Amino acid sequence: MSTDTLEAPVVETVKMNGLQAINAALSEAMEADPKVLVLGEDIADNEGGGVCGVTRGLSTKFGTSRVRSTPISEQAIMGAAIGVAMAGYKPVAEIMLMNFTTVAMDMIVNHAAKLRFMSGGQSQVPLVIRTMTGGGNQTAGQHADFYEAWFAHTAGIKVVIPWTPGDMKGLYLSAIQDPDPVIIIESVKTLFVPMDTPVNQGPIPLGKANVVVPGSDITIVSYGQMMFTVMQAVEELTAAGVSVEVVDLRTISPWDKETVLASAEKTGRLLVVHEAGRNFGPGAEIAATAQEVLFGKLKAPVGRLGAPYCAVPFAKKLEDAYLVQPPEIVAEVKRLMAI
Amino acid sequence: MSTDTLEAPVVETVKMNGLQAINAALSEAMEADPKVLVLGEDIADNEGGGVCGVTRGLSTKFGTSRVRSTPISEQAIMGAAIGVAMAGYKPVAEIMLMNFTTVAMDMIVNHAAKLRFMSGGQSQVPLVIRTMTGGGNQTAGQHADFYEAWFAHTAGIKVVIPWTPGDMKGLYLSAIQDPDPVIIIESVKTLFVPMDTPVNQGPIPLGKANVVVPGSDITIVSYGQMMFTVMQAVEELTAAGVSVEVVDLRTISPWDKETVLASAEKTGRLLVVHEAGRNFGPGAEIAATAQEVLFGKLKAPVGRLGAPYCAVPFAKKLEDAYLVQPPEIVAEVKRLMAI
Amino acid sequence: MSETLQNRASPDAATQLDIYRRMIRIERNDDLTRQQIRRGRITAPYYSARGQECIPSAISVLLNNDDKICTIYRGIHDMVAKDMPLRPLWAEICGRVDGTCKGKGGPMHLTHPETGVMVTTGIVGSSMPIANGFGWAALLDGTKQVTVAYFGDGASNIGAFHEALNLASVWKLPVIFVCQNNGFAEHTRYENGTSVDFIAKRAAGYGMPGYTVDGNDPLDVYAHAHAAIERARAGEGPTLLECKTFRFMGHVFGDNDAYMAKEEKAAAIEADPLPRFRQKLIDDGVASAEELDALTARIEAEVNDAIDYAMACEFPSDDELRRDVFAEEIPA
Amino acid sequence: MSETLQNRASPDAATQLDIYRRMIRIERNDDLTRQQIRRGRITAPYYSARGQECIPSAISVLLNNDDKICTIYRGIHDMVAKDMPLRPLWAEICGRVDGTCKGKGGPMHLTHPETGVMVTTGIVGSSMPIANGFGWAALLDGTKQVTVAYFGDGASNIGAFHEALNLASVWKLPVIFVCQNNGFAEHTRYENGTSVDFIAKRAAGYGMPGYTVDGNDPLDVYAHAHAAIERARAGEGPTLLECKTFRFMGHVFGDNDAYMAKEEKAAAIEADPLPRFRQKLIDDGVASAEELDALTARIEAEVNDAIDYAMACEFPSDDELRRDVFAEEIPA
Ligand SMILES: Cc1ncc(C[n+]2csc(CCOP(=O)(O)OP(=O)(O)O)c2C)c(N)n1
Ligand SMILES: Cc1ncc(C[n+]2csc(CCOP(=O)(O)OP(=O)(O)O)c2C)c(N)n1
Ligand SMILES: [Mg+2]
Ligand SMILES: [Mg+2]
Repeated sequence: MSTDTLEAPVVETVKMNGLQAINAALSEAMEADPKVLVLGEDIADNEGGGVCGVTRGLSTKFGTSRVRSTPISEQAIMGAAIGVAMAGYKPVAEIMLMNFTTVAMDMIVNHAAKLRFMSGGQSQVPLVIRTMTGGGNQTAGQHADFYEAWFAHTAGIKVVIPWTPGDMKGLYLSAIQDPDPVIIIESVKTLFVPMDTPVNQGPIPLGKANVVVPGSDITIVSYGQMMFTVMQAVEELTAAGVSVEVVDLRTISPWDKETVLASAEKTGRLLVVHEAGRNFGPGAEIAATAQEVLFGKLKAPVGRLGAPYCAVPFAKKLEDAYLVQPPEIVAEVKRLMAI
Repeated sequence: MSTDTLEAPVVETVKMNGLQAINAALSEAMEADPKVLVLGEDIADNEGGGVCGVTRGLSTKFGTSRVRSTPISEQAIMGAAIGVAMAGYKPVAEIMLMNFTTVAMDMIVNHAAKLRFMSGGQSQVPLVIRTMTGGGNQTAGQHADFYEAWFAHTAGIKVVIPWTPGDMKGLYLSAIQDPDPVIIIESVKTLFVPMDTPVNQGPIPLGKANVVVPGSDITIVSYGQMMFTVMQAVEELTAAGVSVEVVDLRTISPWDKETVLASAEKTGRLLVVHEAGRNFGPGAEIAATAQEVLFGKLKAPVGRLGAPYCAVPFAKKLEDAYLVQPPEIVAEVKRLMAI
Repeated sequence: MSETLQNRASPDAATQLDIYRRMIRIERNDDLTRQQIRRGRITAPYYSARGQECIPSAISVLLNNDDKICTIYRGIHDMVAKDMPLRPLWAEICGRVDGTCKGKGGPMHLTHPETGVMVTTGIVGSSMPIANGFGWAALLDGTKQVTVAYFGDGASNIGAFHEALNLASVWKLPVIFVCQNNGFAEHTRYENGTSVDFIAKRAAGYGMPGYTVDGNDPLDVYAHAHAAIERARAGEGPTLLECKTFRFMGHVFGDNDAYMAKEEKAAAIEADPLPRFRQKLIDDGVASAEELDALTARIEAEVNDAIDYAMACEFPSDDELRRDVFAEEIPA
Repeated sequence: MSETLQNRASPDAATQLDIYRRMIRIERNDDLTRQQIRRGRITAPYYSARGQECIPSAISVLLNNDDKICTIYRGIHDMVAKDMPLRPLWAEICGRVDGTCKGKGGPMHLTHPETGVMVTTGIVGSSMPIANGFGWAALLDGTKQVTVAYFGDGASNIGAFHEALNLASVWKLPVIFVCQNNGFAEHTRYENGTSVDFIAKRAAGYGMPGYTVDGNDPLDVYAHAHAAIERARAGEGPTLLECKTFRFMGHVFGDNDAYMAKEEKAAAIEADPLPRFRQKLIDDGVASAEELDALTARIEAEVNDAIDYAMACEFPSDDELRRDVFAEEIPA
């Protein structure tokens, strides 16, 4: 799967997984810009270069004053990142897992996202928050939630959820140079799945979705590791003669209305699929916007698939039932197409 | 305005403000059930009975072992409330302002909301979280946010935002006896505005919206202090000959789909108005649900009015521009009605 | 070392044997858990506490069944020491509906109120604020129940620790805060994350007693736990116990320990508290080698029975996703 | 009282006069602010620091313009002591576009990087973790800049305090943590929320020096601030200063003080540090009564000029809601 938009020329690719892609992005960014810093729990090489090895080698290469392991103190991590960012640096602060952002919400929401506005533009917080999440590994109720909807609802912080390693690299390169706070939510699966990735992938602009598969019957919008599930469903649908246009949203806030709505208007049908809970989830904003802008132009209501209203369960069988699976997507598409 | 559903008989009322109503609810609940507890910063009478006086008199009446002032430690407040609730008590824990829930999100989201599910039903957390918020007093960026969308998106916790003092009392009485966590978000304005309130207002079930004004041209759904604004707009619209049906949602999660959708189907038009941010806000879920269930049955797209994408500003002039005002509602209604 | 304990209680022979029984129960259960994982019969993240057996064992002999514990992802040893039954424990680890949490919580969220296992959290530090709530309930109920909050050395650097200890002290709650200081927080050495040489010293900042304890010496843990529990039951408030120990198996199953010095680990394993205590019991004539071997065999049989039981249990039905979200089942 | 400072630096005559100038500037500004509120010319929550003037004044004379402070809602005295210009300060309090934050932040979020006023937070405790970031930047930049984090006694019980002090110590950051202990957290007395008799004692739990200081004695504050700032500039790390003081006007403007004993308040006002220090300067021959009166008059004129300036400024245009959310303006 190429990560370029359809118009772009096909480029030479290499197999790379998310870990390698993010590591390359951080390394290139630190190489090119001495203001770039990395901090978080266990991220320096003395501490193993990160729990998954994403930051491996960085502290050895750039020194532990720029690549700092921290105590288990997420408020202190975010606070230090906010202050150092206001002082002119570009920190990439890791909150190991998305569920742990809950202990740093004050720093992220009341401060990082608001200081520019509350100071009338005097303060700048060019901060990147790295965090990871996703089901599929039986980590249960406190280690796998997708809470991007919280941050998308919070003014002043951008929300990015890359799917492919190439997008991870490209979006990190852009986020690090972005003058405002960006939270990048890494999908556990993507970190370990090698995929074709453009050689020397450069920055990919934030806020731009990617039409991964062109189609004419229905548009499916998704992002993050849920894209793997969507692609499986699309194979089956294609075989069944349904022409699906797949849009990888990539940035959740601000999201690419133009691309999504243009595609939905073209196909006349829209289905949003995400791992986050369906209730009050990201799909609601997309559906609400589509029904407004495309009122009377859609052949079916906008469909939404997301997690049921419960915590992430432990048992594999329950976790599989909790996560949206290809058959559900296939069934929903057929329902929307009345076939 | 009576807080009863239309069917209910008209009842005798007294003038009462939110402070008095909540105080009465807490007092009656503690009187009737020795398991009911209250804790929070400054809530006991030695500390003035709460910053606004909501809990005034309770510690004197029920003792400081059941009505405890706490240090400024929201994680400790929520933790103590969760533990004591699991031990069979019914704590009402105050987080002074909604923006301060950000320092207790782990306790609320990872624990209070999930412990029943993660324990397979062995643990119960019959907890009520009291918090207050709302614009209009120039408290600026860190003291006036409505974040109900975060909690509505979180499985395992109910979200209530009463408008009238009568509803405050009735919903508190139900929430305190509810076997699960409930967060009640009090609107600053309502606390101080005396309104006609049923004498001995009893419990009002959670999850039931209230049709405050019947109408036939369009349905406006709102809740909390934004209802004051909506009612002003409705006066103007009524004068202009538009028949508006006004639904006070009261419970945001789980929300009363039946009442809202029945009303929207009847009028053919739906507008959701809230003080929370419009992007990825509560209105998105309602609009997304309506366009799905009522596909093809609506005369206009579902409209949404909410705060713009920025922090709450300080200057009165900006705060007024930030908050949805009656003229905006009137204009949006006319747009949806194409008049 | 902060304070030194004055009058030290010491366990009688029977109690020492009971401590050993719990230690062996933990060790056998841990060993067989790792064996099952290696054999691919369990798929779940596993945080072994091998090496830390002494701490909850010497504490649990001082706890009644209705005393409570709040523990963490690395807490199965705390539960086993509290005599949580192994069948529902294993059924849970195996994601079966007969598990204590119906397979919904798994090893990181094991719960068993009947034996006082109230909360198991996967969030660093979060066992402490919740433990206070049980302490408050004991005061309201007028019982002499105590609650033990277990946590790690790394957890002593997070905000929840601070808020919980301060509140417990101001409210004089019957809570014992037990830090199992194994020298590492994931891959971070104690001194790289913690600004004080002994966590117990922080107790002074909360006006409560704090002791640094040899977490590998059952008698030292017993003496300090005895004092802390007595204090709590007497209504005098909380105590902070820092029990120094070591985890032999790294942070999580599969951890390659690259971040620790080989010698350090070797030395710790060399000083394994289990065989040492076993030898002491034999030397002191508390029990014979044969008796202890028989005990071990009995316990191993109990664990194997639990494993067989668990593997034979059903998986939960998908309807469970709609149950226990709220007291009232969510309609399909 | 925790530690006692060894060699105490004392301010020369000129420095004492400068401390007094800042105290008067705070007092005059506070008095006229409350006057404007009473007259209904300002509508905003106001947290007076009347009575706490000594603390930031004696500290600020030791700070360079490029040294930084992170403060709280009750922090205008800290800014005025740091010599933040009064015109933009007043324009902000009045919600005008010429305010330092264009009227968007208001009194609780005043910011003025040119004079080192980096962050003003309305969240209890949150000034501390952010201050660490400026400390880290100073280390990276290789400057000798220090950052002062101001906070209250109640804030010493929230998680952010703990995490920030621990990190600052482990990283040896040039940050001075200054607790302005006025004995109350909103309506809660110190001892009802805080488990230790002296907050400075908590410093030992972070391996940093901690001192309890007479916050109403400019010379005592100066001596301790001098030691802390020297230590920070020398790269030796952070210090915790607990400055004991009292707030004469209650928590927020309009507070009726029902929760405090009348005598207690009367006694505190009786011991008002301002007239005491004025008398000392006269007695020591540092300045004559006439000179000090002239100084007060000059400062009062400066404040009045700022008020007139502010009242004449424009209100921000509604387009400001789309500006400063991100660097790039949000399209209408
Ligand atoms: C708030 C939070 N931050 C980070 C993590 C990830 N994490 C899990 S265990 C762990 C190390 C904890 O170390 P310690 O407290 O010493 O306990 P130990 O694992 O050594 O028993 C970390 C950082 C978490 N679970 N919660
Ligand atoms: C996290 C948080 N909780 C509660 C509040 C409400 N609040 C504002 S000021 C205050 C008291 C703070 O007392 P202290 O730290 O002593 O500072 P002081 O006001 O006395 O200067 C409280 C509880 C808040 N702003 N933030
Ligand atoms: Mg550890
Ligand atoms: Mg105070």
